[in-house]
Amino acid sequence: MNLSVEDVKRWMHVSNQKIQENKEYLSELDQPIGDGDHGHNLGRGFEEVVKKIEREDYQEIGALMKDVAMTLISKVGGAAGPLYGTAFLKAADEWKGSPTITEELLIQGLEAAVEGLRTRGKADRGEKTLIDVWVPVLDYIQKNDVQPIELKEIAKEGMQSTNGMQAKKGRAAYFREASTAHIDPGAYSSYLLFEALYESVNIEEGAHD
Amino acid sequence: MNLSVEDVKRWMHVSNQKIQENKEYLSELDQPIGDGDHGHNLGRGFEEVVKKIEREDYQEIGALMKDVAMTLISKVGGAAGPLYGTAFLKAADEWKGSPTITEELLIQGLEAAVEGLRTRGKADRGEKTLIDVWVPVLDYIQKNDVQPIELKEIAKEGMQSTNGMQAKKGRAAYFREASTAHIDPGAYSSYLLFEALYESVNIEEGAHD
Amino acid sequence: MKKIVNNPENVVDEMLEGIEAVHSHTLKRLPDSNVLVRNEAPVIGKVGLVSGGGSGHEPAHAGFVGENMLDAAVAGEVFTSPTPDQIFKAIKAVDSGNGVLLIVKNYSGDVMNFDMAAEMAEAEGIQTEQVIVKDDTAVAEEEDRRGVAGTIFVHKIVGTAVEEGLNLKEAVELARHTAGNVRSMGVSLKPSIVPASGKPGFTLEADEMEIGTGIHGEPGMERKPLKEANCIAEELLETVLDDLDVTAGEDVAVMTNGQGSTPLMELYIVHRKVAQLLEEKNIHLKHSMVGEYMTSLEMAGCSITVLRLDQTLESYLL
Amino acid sequence: MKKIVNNPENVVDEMLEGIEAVHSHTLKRLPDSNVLVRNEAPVIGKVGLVSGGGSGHEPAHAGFVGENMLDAAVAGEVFTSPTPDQIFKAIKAVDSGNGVLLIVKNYSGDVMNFDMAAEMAEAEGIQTEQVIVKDDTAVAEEEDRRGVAGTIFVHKIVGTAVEEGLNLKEAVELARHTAGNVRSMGVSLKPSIVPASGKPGFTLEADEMEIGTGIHGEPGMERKPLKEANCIAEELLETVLDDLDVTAGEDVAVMTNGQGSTPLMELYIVHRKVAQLLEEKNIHLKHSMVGEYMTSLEMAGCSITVLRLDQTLESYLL
Ligand SMILES: Nc1ncnc2c1ncn2[C@@H]1O[C@H](COP(=O)(O)OP(=O)(O)O)[C@@H](O)[C@H]1O
Ligand SMILES: Nc1ncnc2c1ncn2[C@@H]1O[C@H](COP(=O)(O)OP(=O)(O)O)[C@@H](O)[C@H]1O
Ligand SMILES: [Mg+2]
Ligand SMILES: [Mg+2]
Ligand SMILES: [Mg+2]
Ligand SMILES: [Mg+2]
Repeated sequence: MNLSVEDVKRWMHVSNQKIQENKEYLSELDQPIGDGDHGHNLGRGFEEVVKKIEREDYQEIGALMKDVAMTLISKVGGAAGPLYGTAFLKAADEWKGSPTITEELLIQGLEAAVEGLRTRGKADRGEKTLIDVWVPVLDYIQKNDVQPIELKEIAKEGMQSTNGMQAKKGRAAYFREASTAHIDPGAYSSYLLFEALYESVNIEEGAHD
Repeated sequence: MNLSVEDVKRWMHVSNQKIQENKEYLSELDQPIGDGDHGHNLGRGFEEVVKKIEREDYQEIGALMKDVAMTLISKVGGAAGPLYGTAFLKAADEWKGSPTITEELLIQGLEAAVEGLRTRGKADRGEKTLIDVWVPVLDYIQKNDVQPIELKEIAKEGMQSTNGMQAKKGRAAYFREASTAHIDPGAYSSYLLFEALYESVNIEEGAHD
Repeated sequence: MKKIVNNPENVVDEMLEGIEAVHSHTLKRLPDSNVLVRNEAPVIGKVGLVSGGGSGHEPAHAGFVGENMLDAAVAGEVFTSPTPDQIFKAIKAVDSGNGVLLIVKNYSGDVMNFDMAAEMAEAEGIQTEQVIVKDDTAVAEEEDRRGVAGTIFVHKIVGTAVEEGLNLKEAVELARHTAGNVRSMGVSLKPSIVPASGKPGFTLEADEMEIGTGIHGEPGMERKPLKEANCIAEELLETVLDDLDVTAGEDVAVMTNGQGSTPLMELYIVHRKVAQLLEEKNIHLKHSMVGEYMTSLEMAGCSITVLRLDQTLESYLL
Repeated sequence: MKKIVNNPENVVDEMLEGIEAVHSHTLKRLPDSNVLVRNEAPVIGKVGLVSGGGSGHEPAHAGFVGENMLDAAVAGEVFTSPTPDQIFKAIKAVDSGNGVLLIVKNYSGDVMNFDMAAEMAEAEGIQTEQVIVKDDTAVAEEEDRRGVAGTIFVHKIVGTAVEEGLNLKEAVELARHTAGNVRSMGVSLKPSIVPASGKPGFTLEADEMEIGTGIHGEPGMERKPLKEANCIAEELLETVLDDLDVTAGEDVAVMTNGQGSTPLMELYIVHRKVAQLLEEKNIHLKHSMVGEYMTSLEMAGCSITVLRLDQTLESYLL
């Protein structure tokens, strides 16, 4: 699975589409265990992301990803802004100068992203955050020959696993035990991003048939 | 109809009783065309009036009435406090030194009271205030040999006449046309005072039977 | 009724105790009274300044006791004028022999109680004068207009002026001049509840507002669908400017006042539009005040007060 | 939703325009930003002081920009942390080469966004330090405690101190020392509604209150029947004093803060009891603040903040 500049652009477009479609749902997930704005925060951010990357002409992935990251950082705010911003920024560093993301680069990029998430959020697995999606996905690509559909399934399982965890980080932690029986909104939006990745390579592969 | 110190004390007691019994009703009358506090304002005042006059030993009506007036002035507040306070204070002036209120003194006292009300409130008949009770009562005693029951009836008619007038003075005036189809609370409380006067002389007369 | 109170009958007394505890550097409560007096009172050589009214309008009036403002504030029961004996105590406490000016909001109750207090003062040889503030443009008849947020401008301007040495006669003139050049207009979205009664003074549908409500919830001019902030700002401002007959080139001060539960955010959004409209009209906004000055417990809404400035008023205000 | 707004998406922008219009003598808005900066900034030789957070807490934080307070305040969307680029703009605008101290309320979003801004500043060679305020006693775990009204004491004390010449290292120490000695606890009676969503953050029955709610309506410690003011004052105060371990003979400053729609009357009634309780405990109440300092739009309720005073803190506060 190699990703070209075009593939990554498509990934971001599909991500935006999914975030917009699920905007209300993401905010609803954030209502009982947060402040009900996660979908709107990300919606605002990804709308700007696609505007931004459409205006520019990219020769390599690093510059593209950096624009994505900086846009999210300046438009999302709250907790999700710096988290997704940091993840994409760290990946962008790894992908600087590369016109293609090879599987090796994908691993390096995701490692850096997860490392960034951990440092920024100081959260670990099992604390009911988006980390519970990113870490299993990273595990999977580190240890396997990546199948996009499997990657998406792993992300989905990670998202579902947050239902049943008591939150330890972010606003949801204030809800203590009451936070347990809910899906974490950040985990859900992360799942959407990986689902978008799967779909955008799949469309691509379909196009080649 | 002559009134002794004891008669006037009884008048104040019966007045207090009536005000307390009608406290909620008076405030309800004040709700749609005022601020819903008339009964509570007067209730607070007359409660203190009876306490005050029970503590003192009066040789003449003037001192008694002055205490009534000063208590109302300092306890009622709002519009009703200075109005009733002024009325009783002016009457007290006329009754100073008299151990009995003769019919002549009653006329003089009421004239002074009404004069006081007019000066204080700058209201005239037909403006939907307590003036619409006091003025017909004064008219009646000026022109007739006073029958307590007639006096009470005149007061009642005056009170009822306010239903249908548009208020021109006090808070009720802000309600403009909407004030018309209501009884004025101040007129109602004034009616109660004259009803109390009738009842207190009647009890007295009954006692003599 | 959802309020943080103890016995509703004691709210005024307990509030005054609280105010005294917090502001003891500035004021004291006269014993057995609802009167808060500036610590330095009576200030020798100075005209005394007394205002007051029903409680529930905080920070008015106790919050305006101090240097360059009032010498004393008299608090009545909630939304009920204070009684003459209380006002008289205030007058006695602030008179240094130079007379006392009473600043009264035009409500029958207030006017009559202050009148009686003035008579009591006269009987004891204290000279008083009164200025009745009638700034509420919502009432058509000028004589019947209520005194609302504009009263604060009178406190401030005359407060500064008497501190600088104006005598009683000059102070009255200045107070009347200020009152004559100030107009207000409010809009309410939600009523307030008097603690003792537990009932709202009026009711509004979820999508209604009332233009011109008084500070105790007296009816206004018109009840209509809630509009957006810019429309509200424009309607209130136009009415006031019109009534005051302010024209291009003139100078004004504007207070955008919250009625009690309106977030500061909304007040600033309203004031933004006020400033824009004035600029368009070439009326010079020399001084802005945004916040809660004259409230009605937890009523939601705001009022706009315009004071037309001349050199005198400006010099005492700024 | 009953609010005086225009398009709910523009509330922050329009509010900032309003604030700038009113307070242009004190501050200016940086172009294309949500940053309000003191007019004199960068003040030569002085450590810069920046705070900020979601909007809807007015007067926090823009209302605290000025001499002896903040050099800049950064406003996020309603109840949403501002973004790093905005915070970074504020840092650049106030740095005079002496470094910048960031005062941050302990919410994940705020902490992370300020962190990123600090990294951006570092990349451009501007020295920054951060103090994270965690004064909300309602949260058990100390590390997770939210930053609430106690933040204002940090603004004030450090603001005065840096004006008097403290360097960045000393300022951080003083800020941490202040934050370490301040604790708050709130109670809410009615929720607030974020303009964009139009929905209340939580709901309460007509006779319920929630002890320990956060300033965005995050859940508190306990939901129970509404009590009278004295009980509420006692419960909040005891919790805070206990947590801070204040003992007889010590000096404190107390802020009784309104959450947005609570009448000043109620705040004074609460503060009265606070003052009485402290006196009974022989804890010296050196300084009282009663009013709206850190609000949550039109939330009803109040919070009590206690700052333990030593000579240093007292000297900068009073
Ligand atoms: N410290 C943290 N580490 C990792 N993820 C976090 C952390 N704090 C919050 N999150 C994630 O952020 C999501 C909430 O994002 P959002 O609602 O946009 O921000 P906010 O909580 O500021 O409103 C949570 O669902 C969670 O997945
Ligand atoms: N100017 C006035 N002249 C005569 N009576 C008046 C005047 N203003 C008010 N009143 C009387 O006072 C009554 C209201 O009294 P009350 O409710 O106790 O005072 P407030 O209006 O201050 O709440 C009215 O019903 C009316 O009869
Ligand atoms: Mg959220
Ligand atoms: Mg009344
Ligand atoms: Mg009344
Ligand atoms: Mg948020």
